[in-house]
Formats: sequence, C-alpha cells, structure tokens
Amino acid sequence: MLIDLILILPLTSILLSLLFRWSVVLGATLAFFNLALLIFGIVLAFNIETTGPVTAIDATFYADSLSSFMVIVIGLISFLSSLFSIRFSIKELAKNQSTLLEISRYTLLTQIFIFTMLFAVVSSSVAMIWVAVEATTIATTFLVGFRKNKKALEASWKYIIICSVGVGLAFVGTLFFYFASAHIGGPISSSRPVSLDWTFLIKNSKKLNPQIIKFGFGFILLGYGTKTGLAPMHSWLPDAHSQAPAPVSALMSGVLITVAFYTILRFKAITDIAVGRWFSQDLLIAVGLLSLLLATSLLITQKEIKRMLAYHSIEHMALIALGAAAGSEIAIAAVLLHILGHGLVKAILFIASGEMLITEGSTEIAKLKSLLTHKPLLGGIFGVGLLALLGLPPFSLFTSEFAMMKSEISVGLGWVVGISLVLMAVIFGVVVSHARHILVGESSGRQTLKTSKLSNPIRASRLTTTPLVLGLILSAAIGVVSWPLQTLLLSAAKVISG
Amino acid sequence: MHLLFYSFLVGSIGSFASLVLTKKYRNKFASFCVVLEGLICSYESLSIISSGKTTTFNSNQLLPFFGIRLSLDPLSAYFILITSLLAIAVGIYQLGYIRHSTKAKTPTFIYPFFFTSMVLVPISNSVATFMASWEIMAITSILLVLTDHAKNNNSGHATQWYALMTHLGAASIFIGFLILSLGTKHQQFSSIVMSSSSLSTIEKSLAFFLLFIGFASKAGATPFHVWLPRAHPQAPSPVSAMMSGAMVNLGIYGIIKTGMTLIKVSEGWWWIVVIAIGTISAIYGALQCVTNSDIKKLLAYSTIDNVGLMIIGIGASGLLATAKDEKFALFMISGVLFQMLAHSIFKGLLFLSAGSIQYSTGSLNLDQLGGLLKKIPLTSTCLLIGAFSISALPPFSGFSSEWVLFEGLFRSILHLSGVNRLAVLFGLSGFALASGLTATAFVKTTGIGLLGVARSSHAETAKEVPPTMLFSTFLLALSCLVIGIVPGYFLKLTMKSSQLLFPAKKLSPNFKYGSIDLPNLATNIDPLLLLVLFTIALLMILLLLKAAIKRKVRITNSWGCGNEYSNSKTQYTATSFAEPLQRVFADVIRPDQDLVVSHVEESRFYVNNITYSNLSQDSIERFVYVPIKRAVTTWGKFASQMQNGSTHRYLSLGFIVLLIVILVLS
Amino acid sequence: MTVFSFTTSLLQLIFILACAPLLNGIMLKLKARAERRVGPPIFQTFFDLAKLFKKERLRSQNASIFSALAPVVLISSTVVVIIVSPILSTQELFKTSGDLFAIVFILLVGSLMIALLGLDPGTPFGGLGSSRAMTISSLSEPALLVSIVAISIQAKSTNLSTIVSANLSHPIWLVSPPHLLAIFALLIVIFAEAGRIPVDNPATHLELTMIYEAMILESSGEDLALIKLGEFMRFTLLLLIVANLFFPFGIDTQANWIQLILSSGISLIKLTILGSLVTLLEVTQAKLRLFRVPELLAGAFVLAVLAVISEFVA
Amino acid sequence: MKIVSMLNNIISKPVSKGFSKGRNSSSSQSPNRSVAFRHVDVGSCNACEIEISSAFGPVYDASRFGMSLVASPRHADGLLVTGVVTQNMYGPLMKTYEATPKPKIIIACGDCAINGGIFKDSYGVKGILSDVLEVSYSIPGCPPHPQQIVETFRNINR
Amino acid sequence: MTTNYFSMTYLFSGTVLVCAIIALWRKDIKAIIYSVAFHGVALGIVGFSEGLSRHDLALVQAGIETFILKGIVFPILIFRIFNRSGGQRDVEPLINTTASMLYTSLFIGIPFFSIGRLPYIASSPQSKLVPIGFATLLVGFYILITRRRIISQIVGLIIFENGISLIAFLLISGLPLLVELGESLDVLLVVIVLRVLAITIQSRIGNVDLAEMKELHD
Repeated sequence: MLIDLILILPLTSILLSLLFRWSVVLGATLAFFNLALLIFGIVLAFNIETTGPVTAIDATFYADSLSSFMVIVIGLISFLSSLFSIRFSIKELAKNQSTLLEISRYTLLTQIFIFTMLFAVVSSSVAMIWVAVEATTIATTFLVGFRKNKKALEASWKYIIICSVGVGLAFVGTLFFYFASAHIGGPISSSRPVSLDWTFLIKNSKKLNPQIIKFGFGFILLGYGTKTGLAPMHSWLPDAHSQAPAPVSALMSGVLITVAFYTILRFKAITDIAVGRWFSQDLLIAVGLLSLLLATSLLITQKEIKRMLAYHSIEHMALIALGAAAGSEIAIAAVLLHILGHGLVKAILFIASGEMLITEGSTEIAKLKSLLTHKPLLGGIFGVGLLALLGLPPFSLFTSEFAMMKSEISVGLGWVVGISLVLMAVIFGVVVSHARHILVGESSGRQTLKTSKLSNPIRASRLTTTPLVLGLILSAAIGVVSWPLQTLLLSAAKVISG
Repeated sequence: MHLLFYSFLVGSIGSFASLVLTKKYRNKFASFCVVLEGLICSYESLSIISSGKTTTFNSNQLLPFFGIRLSLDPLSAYFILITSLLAIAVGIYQLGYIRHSTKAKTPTFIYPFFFTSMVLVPISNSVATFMASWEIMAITSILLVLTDHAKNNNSGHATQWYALMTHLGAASIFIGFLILSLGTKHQQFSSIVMSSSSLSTIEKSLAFFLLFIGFASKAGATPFHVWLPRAHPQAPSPVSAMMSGAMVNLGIYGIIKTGMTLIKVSEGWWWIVVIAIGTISAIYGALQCVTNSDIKKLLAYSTIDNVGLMIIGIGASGLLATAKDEKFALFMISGVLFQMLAHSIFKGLLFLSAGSIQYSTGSLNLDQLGGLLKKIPLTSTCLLIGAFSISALPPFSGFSSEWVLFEGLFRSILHLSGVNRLAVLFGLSGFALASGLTATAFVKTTGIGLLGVARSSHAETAKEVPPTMLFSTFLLALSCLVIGIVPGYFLKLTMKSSQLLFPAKKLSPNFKYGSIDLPNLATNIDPLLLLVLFTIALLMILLLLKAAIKRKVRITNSWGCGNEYSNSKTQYTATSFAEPLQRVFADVIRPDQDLVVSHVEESRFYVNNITYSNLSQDSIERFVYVPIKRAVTTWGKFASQMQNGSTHRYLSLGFIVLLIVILVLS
Repeated sequence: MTVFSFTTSLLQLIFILACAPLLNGIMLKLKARAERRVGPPIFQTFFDLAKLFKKERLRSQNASIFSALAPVVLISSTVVVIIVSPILSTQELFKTSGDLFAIVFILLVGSLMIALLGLDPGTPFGGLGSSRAMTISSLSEPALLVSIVAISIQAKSTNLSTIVSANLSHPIWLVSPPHLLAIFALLIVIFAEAGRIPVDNPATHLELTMIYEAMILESSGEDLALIKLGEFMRFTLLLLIVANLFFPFGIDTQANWIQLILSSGISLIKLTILGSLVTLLEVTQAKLRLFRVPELLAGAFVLAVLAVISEFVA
Repeated sequence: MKIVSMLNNIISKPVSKGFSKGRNSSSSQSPNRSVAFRHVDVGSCNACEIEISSAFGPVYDASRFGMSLVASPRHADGLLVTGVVTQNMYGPLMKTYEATPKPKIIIACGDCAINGGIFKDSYGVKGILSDVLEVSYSIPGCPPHPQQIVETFRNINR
Repeated sequence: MTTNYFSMTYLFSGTVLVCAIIALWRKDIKAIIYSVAFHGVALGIVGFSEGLSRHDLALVQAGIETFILKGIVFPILIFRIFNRSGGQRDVEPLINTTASMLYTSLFIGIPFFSIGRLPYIASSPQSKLVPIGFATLLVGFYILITRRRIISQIVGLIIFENGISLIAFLLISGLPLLVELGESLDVLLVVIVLRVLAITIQSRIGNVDLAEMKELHD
C-alpha cells in the first residue's frame, strides 16, 4: 500500500504539473508532495523494520529496507530541490530568462525525473530498474539543456549519447544475468518476469553460473558506472551537472548517481554470492581508484563552482565504490550513510551555487570574491557545506568515510586507503584553495558590496537559506546521533552483504 | 566526568546564546560561559589528578557505527587543566578584545566548541571518538583563524595552509590508529594498550611514525610546521593564544599517548628520530623566531622552538624507558609536562599581550613600534614578563621548567649509553642553542618594541587597553611568576599526572617551600630563595646609592655621536638587530636580500636612491612544500587535457574498456 | 644556614668586590708592561670608579626605567651568584641553589638587562652593540651548557659545590682529557661572555668595532660605575669559578675558619695567575672579525662535545 | 715566540721617560688620579692627533697618571678639542659638550684650537674654541709636544 | 521447421551485422539511412522467426514491434533530421574509412573469440550467434566514436541499440513483455529526444561538426 502511495504521489505531481501552468502555488504544492514522499519513505522504513519487505501490484514492486532508505534519500533531496525550484522559477520569470511555458515544462520534467528514480528503487525486477534508469536519462536531457544555449545543448548532447551507450551496456549485463538465471530454471518470458526479480536472483544466486555472472557484472559496472559517474565513462558528469539548472543539478548529483550505484549494489550482492566477493572487490577497486585519480587530477585546475562540485561527486562515488569493495556489513552501511550524507550536502551546495548565480550573477571561481564578507549567510552555508563535503566532523560524511576506510583496511585493503587518503588530501588542498578564492577576502569584496548596493542588490532569499541551514544541521545530526538511522542502515546493509 | 559534561553544556549554552542575544550582552554572556566552563573543567581535572583515579564513559547513542568512548585519567586531566586555565584567561580577555575586533557572531559561537573539543581530545578513549574530536578541534580552529578574513587578506592563505596541513596530519594519525586497532583487534585505547605487544615490530614502527608525524604536525614540529607560523599570527590574538598555548599541547599529548601508553614496548631508535625532530624544531623555530619582525609570527616560531624542546624531552624519556630506567623517564616526562604548563602560560601571555599591542597601536610589526614601555606601561610590563619567562630568566616560569628539562637531559646522558647518549647530547646542544637564540629574540622583541622611540605614528598614539584585557594578562603574568617561584608544587602536579605512564616507579620528591629537591638529582634549585636574595641585594644597593649620592639626574638628548640628524629612523630596527644571526645562519634561513641602487641620470657616481630589502621566508616551506604544490598544479594542468570536451574521446575511453571487458571477463 | 656559611657568603661578596677592580688594575698594568709602558697604577680602576660615582648622571630623554634599573639589576644578579657559588668555601648558604645551570641563567639576567639598556635610548650604536652581544651570547650558549654537562658528568651532579668537592677528592679527574677540554671550552665562552679579546676589545674607541662598549655609550656617572663594577665582578667571578673547577685546592670544604682565611689568599693568587694568563693572551692576540667569532664559538662547542664523549670513552 | 718577547718586555725596564712616578706636580693639591677625555677634532690638520696618540704611547705614557681617552662624552670628564671650529663641526661639538657630565673640563689642544692658527678667519670656519665654549686649559704649539700634553693633563685639578 | 526458422535467424542476424558495416563503410547519408532501415527490418525478422521457432507469441510480437519501430519509425525520424540539415555526404570521419574497416575486422573478431568461451553459449544454436550481436554493438559504438555529424551519431546509437536487441533475441529468446515494452519505449524516446535535440542544435547553432563541439572542457 505504501509503495503504491509512494508511486502515486509523484504521479499526481506529474499530473498536476501537466494540467496547470506553473505558479507559486503549484510549486509549493509539489514541494509539499515531495515532503510527503520523504515522510512516506520514513514510514515505509519503519514498516519494513517491523514486518519485513513489502510488495505491491503482483510483486512488480518490491521494497526492502534498502529501497526504503533510497526512497528517503530521494524524498529528502527532492524536497530541498523543489523548494529551491520555486525560488529559481520566480527569478527566471522575473528576469524574463524563460517563459512560463518553459518553466512549466521544466517542472513537469523534474517531477517525471523524480518519479523515474522512485520507480527504479522500488522495482522488483532488475530489468525494470534498467528501464527506469534509462528513463531518468531521457527525462533529464532537456533539463540539462534547459538554457538552450550552445553550452547547455552540448552538455545535453554529450549527456544523452554517453549515458545511452553506458546504460545500453548495463542492459547487456542485465541480459547475461537473465541468461544465467534462465539456465537454472527461472521461468522465461512469462508475463511476469520472475527470473529477473531481485528476490529470485538473490535466493538462487549460489546456483548461478559464476562465469556468466562475472561477464554480466563487468557490463553492469561499466554501464551503471557511467550513470554513477565512475571511470571510464564519467566524462558527461561535469558537463551535465554544471549546465543543468541548480535544482536539477542538486537532484542529479544528490540522488540520480546514487540511484545508479544502488543498482550496482544490488547486482554486486548477487555476484558476491555467485562468484565470491573478491571479484566485485577487484573491479570496484579498479574503477574506484581510477575515478578517484581522475577526479583529483581534474579538480586541480577547476575554474567553475558547479564543475568543481561535479568532480566532487565523481570523487565521492569513487569513495563509495571503494567502500562497497570492502563489502562487509559496516562497510555497506557506511556506503549508504555516505549516499545520504553526500546527497544532502551536495544538493545543498548545488542549491547554494544556484543562489550564487542568482545573487552574484556567476558561478565562476575567478568572478566570485569574498562571499563571506558581503553575503555571510550564503557564503557560510557554502563554506560549511564544503567542509562537510570534505569529510570533516560533525557531518555525517566524516563518520561514513571513517567507517568505510576502516572496513577497507580490515579486509586487507590498506594500500587502497593509503592511496585514496593521499588523493583526498590533494582534493582537500585544492578545494580549500578554491573555497578561499570564493569565500574569503577583503577589498574587492567591499567594492562589490558597494556597487551592488548602488544597483539594487539581490539578497539571498530566506526561502533558500533556511532549508539549507536546516539541511546542514540534519547532516551534522545524522553524523553524530546513531538513533534511528543506524538500525535502518544496518538492516539495509544486510540486504547487500547478506 | 559528569562535571565535564555539565561544563560542555554551559559552553554550548553560551555559544548558542551568542546567536540569539543582542550585541550588548552577547560577549559578556559568552565569555561568562567560557570562563565558567573553564572553571568547572579545571576543578574536575584538579580533583582527578589529586585522586589519581580514572573514570570512563561509554555511549552507543552517539557517533553512528562506533559509539563514543571517553576516559578521564590524571594525564588527560592535566592537559584539560592547562587548556582550561588558559581558556579562563582568554575568556576574560575576550570581553575587551572582541568588542573592537569583529562584529560577527561566528567567533563567539565557535569558540566554546573549540574549547570543548580540546577537552574532548585527551579524554577520547577510542579511535573513532578521538578522530572525531580531533577533527572538530581542527575545524573549529580553522574557522576561528578565519575570523579576521574580511580585514586581512593573508588570513585566507594562512587558513588554506593550516587546513591542508592539519588534514594531512589527521590522515596520518588516522592510518596509524587504524594499523594499531586492526593489529590488536581493538577499538578502545584501553584495550589497545593491553594487547599492543602482539603487534609485530614493523607494524608498531609504522603506526608509531604515522602517528608521530600526525601529532608532530599539530604540535608544529619542523618540517611539518609550515602552517603554524601562518595560522597562529593570522588568528585573532585570543585564538592564537589558545592555539599556541593549548592546541599545540594536544599534539604533544598524542605523541606521549602513542609512544608511552598505546605502544607499550617501544624501540630505542624511534626515540632517536624523535629527538632529532625535536632538535631540528627547536633550532629552526628559534632561528626563525630571531629573524622575524612580526610579533605574532615570531611568537608562533617560538612555539615551534618550545615544542621542539618538549619533543626532545619526550625522546629522552622514551630512551630512558626503553633502557628500563623508569625513574628518570618519569622525571623527564614530568619535566616535559612542566615545560608545557610553563609554555602554555607564558605563550598565552605573550600572545594576549601582542593582541593588546595590536589593539592599542594597530600594528604588530616591530619595525613600526618602539617606546611602548612609556606609552602603555602595563601591557608592556606583561609582555616583558612573558619575554623574561620564555628567555628562561629566573625567577620566572621558563627558568624553572627549563631547569627541570636540562636536569632530565643531563640525567639521560648519565644513564644512557652508546648512540642513545649521543642522541640526547645532540638534543641538549639543540636545547642550548635554542634557548640562547630565544633570549636574543625576546631581547629584540622587547628592546625594539618597548624601548627606544616610536618608529611610526602607530606607536606614537598608543593607548592603554581596557581593564578586562589587562586583568587577564596580569593574571597570566602573575602565574608565570608563581610557577617560577614555587616550581615544586607544580612539578609535583606533573609527576602525579605522569605517574600513570610509569606506575611502577615512584620518585620521592622533597618540595619544601616550593623548591625542587630530588634526592636522585644531587642538586636542587630554590627560585624563591634566589628571588629573596636578589631582592635584598637590589634593595641594599639602591639604599646605599640613595644614602651616598644625592644628585639629580639630568635629562638630555641621546648621545648619537654628535650626529645632528638623528631621529627615530636612525634607531636599530628588528631586522637590523637580527642581521648578524641571519648572516651566521644564512645557509639555513636563506634570506632574500636585494640591493637596488639607482643613479642620477648624469653620472653613475651620484646615487639617487638605494633600496635594500631583506625578506626571510620559511626555507622549509620554500624548498619542500612549494615544489610539491607546483608539481600538483602542473599535474592538474596536464590532466585537464583528459577532459578536453571531445565527445569522441570520452566515448573511445569507454570503447576501449568495453573491449577489455569482453576480452578479459569471458 | 649557619654562621659559617653566612660569613662565607659575605666574605665571598667582599672578596670579589675588592678583587674585581684590583684584578682589572693588575691586568691593565701587566698589559702596559708588556707594551713596555709604565702603565697605570694597579689601583687605577678604584680611582676611576670612585670618580665616576661622584660625577653627574645624564640620562637620555628617550630612556625608560631600564636605564635606571639595568645597572642595579646587573650588580644584584651578580651578587646573588657570588653568594650561592662556592668561591672560598663549598659550604653553601641554605644548602641550595649553587646549580651551574641556575648560575648561568642568573648571570644571563644581567646580560639581558645590559642588552636592553643598549636599546633603551634609541641610538644606533646601542642597538648595534646589543645586537652583537646577543648574537655572541646566543651562540656561546651551546658550548657553555655542553661544557657544564662535561664538567658535571664525573661528579654526577650539576651542583657547583658538589663538583668542586668531588674533584677535590678525586684529583686525578682534574687532569683527565675531558676535564681539560671542557675547561678550555669554558674559558673561550667566558672570553666571549666577558667581552675580552679575541671576541671584543674593551679598550676600543671606534664605535663600529664595539660590542659591549657600544651598549653602555649612553651611561654616565653612577650608572656607568655600577655597570663597570658589575662587569669586573662578573669576570672575576667567572675566573674564580673556572679556577675552582680546574684547580680546586685550597678551597675550604670542612667549614674551617682558618681554611677560609687561607682560601681567600689562595684565591687571590689563583686570580692573579689566571688574570695574567688572560692578559698575555689578550696582548698576543688580535681581535677577531665579528663574523669569525661564530667559528671560535663553534670550536668551543666542538671541544665541549668532545669532552662529553671522551668522558664516556675513558 | 710572541709570548716570550712579551715576557721579556714585562721584565725589562719600561721605555717611558720625562716623568718618574710620584714626582711632584706643579699644583700643590694632590694629583688627579683619574681623568678621562673625549677627543673632539673640530677641524684639525691631524698633526695634533699624532702628538696626542704619542702622548699615550710607550714613551710619554699618559695613562700611568690615570689619564685616558674614552669613546663617549658620557664617560668623560671633559673634551680634548683640536683644530679650529669649523661650520660643520660646530653642531657636533655643542652636542658633545651637552652630552658630557658636569663638571666639564675643556682643553684646547694646539694653536688652531687656541687662536685659529693659520686657518683663522678662513672660509668655513666658525671661530675659535673660546668663542663657543669656556676653555679650561690650553696647550699651545703647532703641534704641541706630547710632553706638554701630558704635563697639562697632570696639572688638571678639580 | 525449426531448422528452417533457424537458418532464417542465421541469415538475418548476418544481415544485421552486414548492414551495420555498410553504415560504417558508406559516407552517403541516404545510403546509411537505408542500410539502417534494412538493418532494423532484419532485426525484426530475426525476432519474428525466433518467436515462430519457439512458438513464443511474445517474441513474435516483439519481432513485429521491432520491425515497425526500427525498420520504419526510426528511419523516418532520421530522414526528417536529414531533410532539415541537408548535405548529402558525411564529413570525413575522425579515422578514415579504410583504417576503420581494418579495425572493424579486428574487433568484430574479439566477441567471436571470447564470447564463445562462456558456458551455456554453445547450448543452443541461437546463442552461438550472440557474438554477431556483440559485433553489431561494437560497430555501432565505433561509428559513435568516429563520425562527426549529428545524424551519423544517431545512426551509430541506433545500431548500438540494435546490437543489444539482437543479443537479447539470440541469447535468451527475447525479454519478458513488460521489459521489452519498457526497453522499446526507452529507445524510442531516446531517439525522439535525440531528434528534438538535433533539430534544436541545428536551429540554434547550425550544422555542427561534433568534433568541434568542445565548449565544455577543463
């Protein structure tokens, strides 16, 4: 029942945004719906905690604690993003940068986007997950190209081409899983594809042919890895995330990539049982370290905030991949906590950067100066967000990174931790240096302040900053207080680590 | 233990109240809370030290996956004591200081958390708890360093260095702890202690050095110090005082904790390396301290110097412990702790006085100051007392503590053998050179800054600071004097605290009238007696002179060798004062000297203008860290070709990997 | 505190007060004779000091309280050291505080005061002097402390009285190579600290070559007298300490009154001999360039280190 | 070798002449045992300086009577002025005078200091010493004989 | 019967690959589009014949659906873009055609070499043909990384997707209906989106060479 509700909610949103043109009321309603989504997610999690996994519509949809966790993440970030969407839309209309039609279309696509992600996490069949993930690409292409200028179009072109190819490869991988499953007597081609069901696969994973699974998992990792932003097909990510409007970037960087990783996790669970943990471990380490190296190298000379944040997403996905490589229950729990923490903080940062675009007119590092001096709250949010992103306590990323690395060492991957710590230190230095350029400083900041005072300054809106501050507090809270998240994380991790 | 929690609560109330309260009450209330927190903490720590008991606190409700583990023992209580004492003084000082320095709420909001985290670090009893409090300490201090960023462009740079170095340090500590905890299969420090002997030598050495590097970088030991002389001067003075006086100690705490408790059985050669690092820090810090002209920068370097001394002491103590001479190991480590106490107090005093000078003159550059003793006598007196303490002049605290340190090193030389003895001798030489250089540096600071004539309008118009600031500095100055005069009582305290490290051995000290008299040392000092003798001598001489000679003093111009154009510009400056030493140690300091002579157009024999510049930069920063930075940037530029915008290139990467997948995985 | 130790301390004070100017006179006389001059009478320094006490006192308008305080502090700190050091007898006042490290740092108080005095009036030459003096002082510190260690090793104590008594009971220690090396290093340091040739020329008139003189260019009258007296006392004290370390015989160890009186006489002889040796050295040596001084002090440091090492080889 | 010759010097008779120790001075008062001068050259041709330095040399050895030249007027009992007072040295001379503690003795050493000598009234000359300061003693001669200089020193009384 | 159907499958699978290679070979855009159309038709026939051979109605449906979608709808959609853009011939690819053909022959061999080693592949004659699907996929991918015009990129992507479909048909005789529908819908939407995007790009930026589209870089 809850699953139905969770799917009906965004469907209603889609319907609403189809029927009505955008207005503040519609925006607020959608935000409220997304909040409801978050609440339903939490309720669902509690439900599952007490009664076990739930299914809906003839087991087409299935939710265990992992799914419910992902629903919470999606709900949370969607809520933040839709709140900022209101501010974004008002500004767009006020500045005559977009027409009402465009905004309405944007709202519709965003809601579809949210729906497809939800669909992905509550689908019982791995093939349907694929369909949903591919659908996210379609829904977001126009969102990436929202500006319709040269850069935006280029980004959306790259985005759809690279992601289609990648996700196509993931489909090949799915086919091989299906192939393996079919050979152990899973029913083929009936109207309800039981043999592609997650529950069926995990139950029978011991019997699956390891070589085919290996082959399939390679494709899965390459394919969904593309969507997650892992090497080698990560290249679309900085372009798309930087060109999309801030609320969409928040959604993409905050949840979309982790939804893709969620899929990898599911397949990993099957592969681990069928082949043995070493296999996915080796692959994930290779991919993770490569991505981390790429993210680090490319962060060094960043000139634009949103691109910087996008590379940061690659870094965190790489960390998550390394954490998943460790594979123990704590490691997976930490990975999930990291998914939540990263999503939250990254969404906050993207929204803050959107606010910067509104108030400062640019997100280029060179053009932004001494934000802390003349916009203390926005600058403070951005700065604290960056600190959180860099894995400093009390924010949850610290806890999750700590736990992931600890588990990595405990399965004998000390060298991985060593390398990643060195790379992360470089990232730390680079990001701090960028942050210094953006946030800190004196003289020029004062000049900007003066000039902006003359020409009707745009102040950061409370509508934006209040949820962001609350989000940061939440991020700190989940990093400090165990209850009640830890139980959920551990039971969700059990789904993967067995 | 619970008292500590209440104190944290008080601090948090203060900090949150500062967000809500109006400007008028904000500082007062926040400072009040900090002082109260400090008082509670110092009371609790004193009672723990005197009872010698250990209390613990565990909870799984906090910190997901790990839970928090706390344990308060006399050693950690000692560190808390130092921190709280300094925090009290700084809390009072801030009442006057903050009012003019910044209008923002952030510092008042963060400061209690900074303090709290510094209390949490020594009582952390598990890897995760420790790392969390360590990082919170780092982050709060980073934010505090940034306080004045709007007025001062350098603070951003400083913060950047600090953040990066502290992060590297934390990473090193993190790996070190993980090696320990995985080798022993324990999370909790108290359990690691029990089973650390099960580790192999390589594991132990690796863990030790990773931890040592991490902690040494927090303590500011060369060559991991580069952040310190940048961050400490850029922070507001109360924060610098806390950082130099208290936060640095926690680095020392980490080293002691690692080498003497966590890893029970240590190897001798570790400590030789430790002594080497300590010696280098001491000498390098002192040298840079001499050559710098910015008061706070100079103080920051002297922190490095003092930390070096403490590390030498720790090394010697470690060597003694490995040589099973635990009695003197205990004495040595007590000396280190005593030096730490003294250092915290006088460095706090010096930084706060520097803050007062900045407050009243607006400058910290010695070359712009001068004549302050007449303009702001009270603040200057405090600075003088701090300078005398740090120069180890009797009867101030530095003298007593360095005496204990010296005696400890002397005993180590006597009781060790072979290369260990040589190492300690090396350390002692470094100690000696550093103490000589420090005296020079502080003659420079006080002589150039406080005496002579004002070198700029800044110093000309100096006014005395508000009474709260004065009160705080006087409090610290008085503490310097008290610690110096009756060191016995304080040494007893440190011995009680460090007893934990060597529980088997007991020294039977005889601390009559606060003097230090240990039967094993065959020597003693009694600063109180010396002070009394000195005072009597002084008074008698003055009386004699007064009785014998009754001439008035005639005030004239200074004798400048008949020079008719002498003014404040012809005085010696801090830079020129340090020039001989800079020249002697040019190979280490590597100053950038530049002499530009421009001639009049008509003839090259007529000089128009001579410009001389003498910049001494941190040579370790220049020759170690800057090349690394450059290499990273070069790599980044090179790597950015990867992302050149070509869709084809992006796809072809995937294509190649796809082919590999098909080939390899089938 | 006994009557004897109190008397000893007092006697030591009087002895040094009397001998310090005398020693200077003797050295001046000897120096003059070495140049085949008649030279001033050996009591010349007394005359000079007495005259200075009578002269007018001038003070710079820039000067602070330091100018008044420094001479007195210099003398008082020296007096404290005289009282607690074993010069005529190893019986200590209050049985405490004759520690070598402490002595070094109490004397440092005086040096620092004079260095600050140099900076006080804000003249270029005062700064020059104090900069140079502090440079030399800080560079001589390692040699000083390490030679203290070397001297203390055999007695296993840094207490001067203990060392002297121990040396007296083991005369063979006195001629051991480590001891000699250490004493030699110590002597170099004392030359540097007291501003004698080859480190500094006390008789120079040229400001640019000055080290110690430059700091007191501004002092006059009674201030100057006190400073000069203080410096003579310090020099005498240091020579006596070295004398007692190198050749402790004659010093009282048993709280014997007669021995105490004898000891004064013997000390005077020791002082004269040492002073003459110093003079000879001063007459035959040229003053080093300022930037050669670090080499000399480094040499002293190496000697001291060698002393410590050879102590353990033996 | 150096040390041996030094020792030889010490033992052998000093070369000083002209005065023997303890010989009476021209004054009836007890001789002044300690006098220190700051030497100021206000415009001398340096002949006087040569004679002054030989007055402190082995032969005339003024130091045996407690005389000395010092580096700072603060340490001195008076000024030993040579040469005619030039425009440029007038200021420094006055500063030096001011810097000398009382009681001050001003000695004009050589003819130029006393009456201007051959430089009298020439370009750049301010005047003679007695124009600007009260001269206590004069040592005539161009240049004066070292013996004369030492004699004058010995005759100084308080 | 079954063998007949199989030989049909065999024949048309080969046709799928050959059409893909023709698309890679030719530069005449019209010819490329026709070959893609024929490519789609052949794919549909493969599905259809497989369905008949296995008496699987769903598969037959899928075959027909593929036939319509990939044989008819896609070519029409591409033709629309083509008509708007003009320009008969493709620009010179990043790697010239001769070299491309050589490389293609190389990496077409890879799947035949490696896929065959997987277990169960040899269990049925159809699944033995799976390497053909992989080869098609790779050719499509190769077109994507060498061709510089928007239209040829779309063609490449379609060939790539068709390769996947072929793998699906041959490996496990098609997918469950729901998945199949979802997949087809996705691919259709992707192509539509690409078309809209292509038209937008053409109208906003002009007839661009994708290799020149490098605005976004570090």
